[in-house]
Amino acid sequence: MQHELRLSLADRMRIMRQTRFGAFVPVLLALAAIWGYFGLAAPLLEYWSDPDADSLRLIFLSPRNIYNLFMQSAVIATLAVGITIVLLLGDIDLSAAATAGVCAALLGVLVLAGVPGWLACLMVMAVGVVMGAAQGLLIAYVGIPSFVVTLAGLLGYQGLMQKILPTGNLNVDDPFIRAIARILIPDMLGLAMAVGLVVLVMLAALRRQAQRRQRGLELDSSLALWGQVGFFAVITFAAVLTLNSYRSVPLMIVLLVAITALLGWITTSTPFGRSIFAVGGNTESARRVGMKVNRIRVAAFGIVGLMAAIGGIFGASRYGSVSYTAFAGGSLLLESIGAAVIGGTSLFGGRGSVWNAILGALVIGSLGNGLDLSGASSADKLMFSGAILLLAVAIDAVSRPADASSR
Amino acid sequence: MQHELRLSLADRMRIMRQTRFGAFVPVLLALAAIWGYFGLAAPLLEYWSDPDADSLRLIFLSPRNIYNLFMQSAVIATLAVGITIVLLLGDIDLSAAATAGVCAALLGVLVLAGVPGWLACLMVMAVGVVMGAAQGLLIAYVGIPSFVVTLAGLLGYQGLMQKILPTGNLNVDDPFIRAIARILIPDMLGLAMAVGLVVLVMLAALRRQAQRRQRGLELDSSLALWGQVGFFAVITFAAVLTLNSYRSVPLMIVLLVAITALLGWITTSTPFGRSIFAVGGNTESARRVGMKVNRIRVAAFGIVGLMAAIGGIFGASRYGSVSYTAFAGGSLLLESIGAAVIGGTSLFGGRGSVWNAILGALVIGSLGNGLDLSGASSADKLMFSGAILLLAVAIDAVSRPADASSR
Amino acid sequence: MTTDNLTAGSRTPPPHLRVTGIHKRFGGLHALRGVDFEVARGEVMALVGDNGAGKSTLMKVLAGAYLADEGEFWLDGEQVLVGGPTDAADLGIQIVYQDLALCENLDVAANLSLGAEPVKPGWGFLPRFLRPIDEMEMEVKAQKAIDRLEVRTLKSVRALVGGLSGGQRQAIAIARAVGAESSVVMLDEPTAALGVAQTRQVLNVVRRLRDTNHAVVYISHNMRDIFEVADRICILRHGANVGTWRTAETTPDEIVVAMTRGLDEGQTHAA
Amino acid sequence: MTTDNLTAGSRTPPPHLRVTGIHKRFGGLHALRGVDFEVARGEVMALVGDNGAGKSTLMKVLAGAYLADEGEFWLDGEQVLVGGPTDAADLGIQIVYQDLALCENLDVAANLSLGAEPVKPGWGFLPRFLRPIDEMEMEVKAQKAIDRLEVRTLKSVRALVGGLSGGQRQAIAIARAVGAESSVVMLDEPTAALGVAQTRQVLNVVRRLRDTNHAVVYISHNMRDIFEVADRICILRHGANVGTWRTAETTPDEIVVAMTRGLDEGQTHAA
Amino acid sequence: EGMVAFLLPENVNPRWEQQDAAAFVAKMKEIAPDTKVEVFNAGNDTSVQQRQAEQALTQGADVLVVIPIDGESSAIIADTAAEEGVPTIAYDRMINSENTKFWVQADMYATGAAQAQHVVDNTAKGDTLVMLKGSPTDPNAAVIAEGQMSVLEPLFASGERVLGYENWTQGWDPAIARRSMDQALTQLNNNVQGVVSSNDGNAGAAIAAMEEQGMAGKVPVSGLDCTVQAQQLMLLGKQTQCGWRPLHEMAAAAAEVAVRLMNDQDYSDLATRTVTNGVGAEVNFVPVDSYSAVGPEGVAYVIEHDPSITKDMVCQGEAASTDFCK
Ligand SMILES: Nc1ncnc2c1ncn2[C@@H]1O[C@H](COP(=O)(O)OP(=O)(O)OP(=O)(O)O)[C@@H](O)[C@H]1O
Ligand SMILES: Nc1ncnc2c1ncn2[C@@H]1O[C@H](COP(=O)(O)OP(=O)(O)OP(=O)(O)O)[C@@H](O)[C@H]1O
Ligand SMILES: O[C@@H]1[C@@H](O)[C@H](O)OC[C@H]1O
Ligand SMILES: [Mg+2]
Ligand SMILES: [Mg+2]
Repeated sequence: MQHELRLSLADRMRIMRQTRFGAFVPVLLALAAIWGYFGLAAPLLEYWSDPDADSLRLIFLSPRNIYNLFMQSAVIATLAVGITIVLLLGDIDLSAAATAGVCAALLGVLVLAGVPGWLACLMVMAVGVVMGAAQGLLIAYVGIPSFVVTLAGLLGYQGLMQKILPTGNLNVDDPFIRAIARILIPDMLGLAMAVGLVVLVMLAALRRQAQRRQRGLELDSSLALWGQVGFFAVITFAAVLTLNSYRSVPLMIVLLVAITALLGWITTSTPFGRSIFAVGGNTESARRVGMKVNRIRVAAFGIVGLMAAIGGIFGASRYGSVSYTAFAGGSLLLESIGAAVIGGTSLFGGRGSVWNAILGALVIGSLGNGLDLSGASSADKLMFSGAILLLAVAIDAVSRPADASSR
Repeated sequence: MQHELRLSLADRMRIMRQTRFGAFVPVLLALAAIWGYFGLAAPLLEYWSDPDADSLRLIFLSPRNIYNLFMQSAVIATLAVGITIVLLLGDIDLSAAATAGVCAALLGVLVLAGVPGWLACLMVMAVGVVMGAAQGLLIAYVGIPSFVVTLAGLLGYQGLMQKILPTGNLNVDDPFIRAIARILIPDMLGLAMAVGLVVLVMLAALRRQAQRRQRGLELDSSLALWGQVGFFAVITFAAVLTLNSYRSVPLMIVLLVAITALLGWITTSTPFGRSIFAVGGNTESARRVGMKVNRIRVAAFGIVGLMAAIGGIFGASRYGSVSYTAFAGGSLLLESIGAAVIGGTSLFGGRGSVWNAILGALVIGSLGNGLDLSGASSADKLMFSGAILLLAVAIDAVSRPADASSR
Repeated sequence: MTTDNLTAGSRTPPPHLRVTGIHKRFGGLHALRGVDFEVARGEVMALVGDNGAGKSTLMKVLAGAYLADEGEFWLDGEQVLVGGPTDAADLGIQIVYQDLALCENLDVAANLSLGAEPVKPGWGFLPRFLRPIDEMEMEVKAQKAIDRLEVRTLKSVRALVGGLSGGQRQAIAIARAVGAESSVVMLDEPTAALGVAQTRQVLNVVRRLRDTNHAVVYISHNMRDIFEVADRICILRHGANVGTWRTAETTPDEIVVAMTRGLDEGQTHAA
Repeated sequence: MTTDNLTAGSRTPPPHLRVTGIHKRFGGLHALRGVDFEVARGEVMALVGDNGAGKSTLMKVLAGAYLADEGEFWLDGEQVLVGGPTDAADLGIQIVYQDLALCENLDVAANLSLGAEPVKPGWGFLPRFLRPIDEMEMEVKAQKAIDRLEVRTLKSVRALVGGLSGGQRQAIAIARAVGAESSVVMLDEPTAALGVAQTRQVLNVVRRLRDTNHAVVYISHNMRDIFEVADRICILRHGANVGTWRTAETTPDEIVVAMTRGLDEGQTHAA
Repeated sequence: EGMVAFLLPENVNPRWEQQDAAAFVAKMKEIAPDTKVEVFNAGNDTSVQQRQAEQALTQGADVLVVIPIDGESSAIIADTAAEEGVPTIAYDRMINSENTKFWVQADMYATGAAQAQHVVDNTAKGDTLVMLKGSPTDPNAAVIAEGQMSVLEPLFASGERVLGYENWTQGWDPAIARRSMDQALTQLNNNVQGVVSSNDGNAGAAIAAMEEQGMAGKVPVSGLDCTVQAQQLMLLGKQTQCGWRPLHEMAAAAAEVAVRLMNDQDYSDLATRTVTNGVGAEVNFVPVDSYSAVGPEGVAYVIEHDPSITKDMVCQGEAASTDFCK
């Protein structure tokens, strides 16, 4: 202790982490580590160790694979965004994947019965909200812990999905639904949207800064301000250009980003969102200042239900089918909660962000994607994914200056 | 509010709940509800609705089925007891089931290679401790959230299990290992043990009361005291007599109860156990009074690892084989965490008990057992289990006088 | 319990908020045993009592944070129901809790507006809870409130409350309660963690509230502060009333004795 | 900062615990900027300062709860390392934290023995942390400690701390710190939530500690209490020393002025 | 040059990794040594299998050989591959897509019938049977069950045999089968004279349950795949039958077709028949034989005909002390 150690660096890290952007750092580091490994380290290693290899093949970072990765992670991300909302409250939802399954199955059955695709989508979104909110009611008003209610929900909805799909699976070839995953935004339109977005964000930042100055409020350091805008611009353009250079930006990704932006705005910038953080931070305080804690909880579970339904629609569209194992019975549940938590959202409530859930989903998605590009056996793949995940998240933990406990 | 409502009853409930015994109430209520449903309500319904039924068959409550139920729930219970320890800290362990799988697989391979059964058991128990503690080290010293570490552990250990068992399953016919599930305690010995235990508990209670009187300490109301002893006696004799009337008490159940008793004693009556509760209640306070929070965390994860190994041994013994799905790949993970939480242990730490985990495991075990006795389709079974679980836990929540929020 | 006594006497202004026969039990513990309490507009009523006497419990009942097991509420002579914090807030009751009730994961400005965030104009088509929060308005308000309490060490209203000192937190809790629209303001040991200058500011705020015709309840263990601001002093002991005194007609010593030993004849005293 | 000044002068007893040049930063916030502090055995050193001055942070550094970014520790003239709460406890440093640091899920007796549970004799073959706790011994100790502080409303030492009143909790935190073996006892605003009688008891305890040759650090905003028990008064302002005064040679007004405005010439004052 | 991807459905049944994939890789090495073969295992998750197919295509696979988890959700794999001009072979389980080029499988209906017949032959009039069926999402499981019922239905109807208990086994998970068997025994009070189990995993679970009741070895139990574990149980007399297919022939057929497809060669000489799949597409089909192995003779037959299984592998543990192994 009594030394001048790790001062400037640690401090700079700390200050950086306190900006909005700072919350992205850990999961971005993890993602960078994983992409670095699969994109560069692994191919280089293979190239060096295998004398037969004629050329270095950087498949992982190829636009085509990035496109695949985005599409493969989309369902997880959709669910993770929803789950983040209840995690912020300090609750958990084990039933989101099963809800998605029920909604997808219902969607399949509806379009098979001749209901137009768009109507079927709206209907299952309503069903998703009801399924989520029903659990929220039990949690909020009856007072059963969310873990237990949603565990029961998981069982019940798994059964419901099997009931709707007695054979466990169903092809979905409704053109409207398939279009969600298939339609591509024309290259130029995609770019124009990106430019528009970046300009908008820039203007908003400038206007904000001007207003703050005018009202005599503390100003953000211009480094932080422009750093954030620049970061946003880089990410946006990199994503659009990469996707364009394979095919184009898929509609599904645009939808996912738009929905997340909306939820991100609601959680950080509205009284409702503020109340979610307040309840997660200190339920009793929130109650005492007159927040309707129960209603907020029900609404949050309604939102997870909605996001699960959207995840179900996305899944049905992408898989071209609905199957029990892809939703209710598989690994989607743990992966989507894992994505939210890897994104940095606390299981104890009050801390996290929906954007991070998307990054967390990319972390999880990259593991499977990257390992499936390697020729390892399934046992090795599992072991690797554990190890890589651990290393990736440890990088942040180790780089963080150790101090008073945190969990 | 301003009324004389629910006074005496609510108060009496509250006071009862404040005794040690009180913590059992919710999960006992849930268990009673489920047993009542499967044992009486369901058969009666069937009897009345089916004119062909010649006699009322109370299969669920038959000694034989209770015996099955105990054996079926034993592995879940073993894991749940371990998981309770980390939940008390406010951590979670997603890898316990996979750890059990690795240990079971290793056990199978070791005995096949000629290692004597008892030695193989000791070896895998050591391995389990190491596997758990390794995760604990990362959580405590590197500071990665337990959810993420154990998610990575889950993946890694799943892979490891596949590595050890390339064929996915293996027969275990070592007589020592099979004996754990097969040996029965002779009826008379079982009864004698029960009598001994009850007398011991009674004497301990009397002695304690006498000492407290002598030192001028506040006395437990004799109603509470004798209530607890009586309750213990009833449970013990009911269990032993039921098991005896089918076969006898199986060694595995005795082992499980003994291990749980040991862990129960450690968590409630030693400085180490106290520190687990303190860390779970307020980590920072625990750290400030000089508790070695990191070491405690590592030890707790070591204990889960040990319990997982024991669960693996029990499983191998009972199934007579080791298979990937019975452990790492199946529903054991959620069921064992669910058992701990249904038992009333808080995911937020600081509140819970290992005994309740056993009751929670019985709740979970009863669902599958009871529904498999019915002829329902698997979809119906899943939906029923969700509904029954919910109803069973809701009974307590509804009967509890509503007051300041709790989660 | 002589309810009539309490309101009798021409010297006493008519009570604005009055409760009678409040009982509150926690499991086996009977924390309030039929307490009567009242406060008038334009007066500061001090509530004193030993540790564990039931002061905070009574305040929480008045603020709707606890539901009383028995008892009645009157506001300006009319019986009202208080079923939760929102009901109390609607009746114009604001409170500084002894445990502050702040959200450590939110910043100072957010805590100050908690539950009453200002929203930007022009989004009327949305329900209020989905309109954009006017963050700048919030910060301006917060800065003003903090300045008024002279907490000069608090550099930014965007600091998380989790990292604040004990006094800084208390100042925020006070600023939140006194900043809101209200007719009754209750302060539960508001200056316990405050410095000398800040304490003086809080006493000024209390006086200002009285002068603007608020009903103020002030809980403290500090006799000097109480005798400086209070008009009447109500003593609780073991969850029951000991009595109420006019400050002008008693002395700190008398109060301390009544607080710790009760009245000799076991009769309540009313002012 | 003139470290030499602080220890100079023959009137000052040799310091038992002394720290120099303590710096502590929280992110961008520089909470302690090279603070020097000392306390001798058999004296009560008051630590005062405005809200957010850095008093609690300094105490936490002394108790090992925070690691200083820079600075040195001396105990009886020998340099020591304090790397955590255990190190401080081993050096005989005990503390009552301003935020109390109690475990709400445990009962009063458990909190009082937290981290130092008495174990039953005769289990020597087990490591200490696995021997059975002597619950009765614990309760007896707790009852005595509570009685000494005159918290008469606390009915049972088996009540969970989560349900206690503010003053009852504070009493438990104090009882825990003064009950342990120690040479230095630091109390961070120990009487903030306490009633009149309990405050008097705490001041008695502080005097008793001084008389038994402990080094006592006492933080408070209450000038009366400070002038009643302190031998010297150390003032912090904005995370830096203003100076140290002998109580006998100063007045509350002088201290309050120095606390809020600092010294005019920017020079530290040493007693 | 070139690459072929072999996509397995799960790791519950040891045959996929141990026998099918191993034989396929070996055969490919023999007939197309330059071709890279990548093996994936989806762990019973259809979305994972889709991802694995995509990753194989990204790596430049020229042919996909897929054992789907179910017939429907695998359609998109064949369709996506076809969009890239890559043909898909359905292995063991049918893919219900127009783009399925080829299917190889034995007659599972007959296999199911043989299982049932074995149990019927070893039970008497009025005996009670338990049916442990396969995964409800596996098209084979339904066909097997139909085959079983073709034998059993008339007997159940006439009362010659009694259906005491039946259950499906999600994902072919033996843990689920175990609980089914426990409950069957409880409900029937051990009055069980035969177990018609759809594969070896279920058979093993049923035997473990019956061991606890001291019934193992006294009741005929059918199975499928003849895994090493099952053959050991057969030597011990606890399992009595297993349906065996020449998995190496299936793998070889798939490998040969894959190589032809990769080189755009005609393969009509290899696939002599066609079948119609669930979406009405005509799929070239190679049926392989099947054999109903009974008792130690059955084990001997399998060891002789299955190149991936040796006597040493079977004669381990308890089984080592049986007459067959001595
Ligand atoms: N939530 C609760 N659960 C159980 N007991 C409680 C609870 N809240 C308060 N009590 C008990 O009720 C009694 C009154 O507590 P209260 O907090 O009202 O005291 P107080 O007068 O505010 O004391 P202080 O001056 O110490 O703040 C105390 O004995 C306390 O232990
Ligand atoms: N954990 C922390 N994170 C960030 N800032 C902190 C933290 N702890 C203290 N601070 C800041 O350090 C400064 C000193 O705080 P400290 O608690 O030491 O003040 P204090 O002198 O004890 O004040 P009070 O009289 O109000 O208790 C304050 O500005 C506070 O906001
Ligand atoms: O061989 C069997 C296979 O045909 C079926 O599809 O899945 C289960 C296996 O046992
Ligand atoms: Mg109080
Ligand atoms: Mg302080």
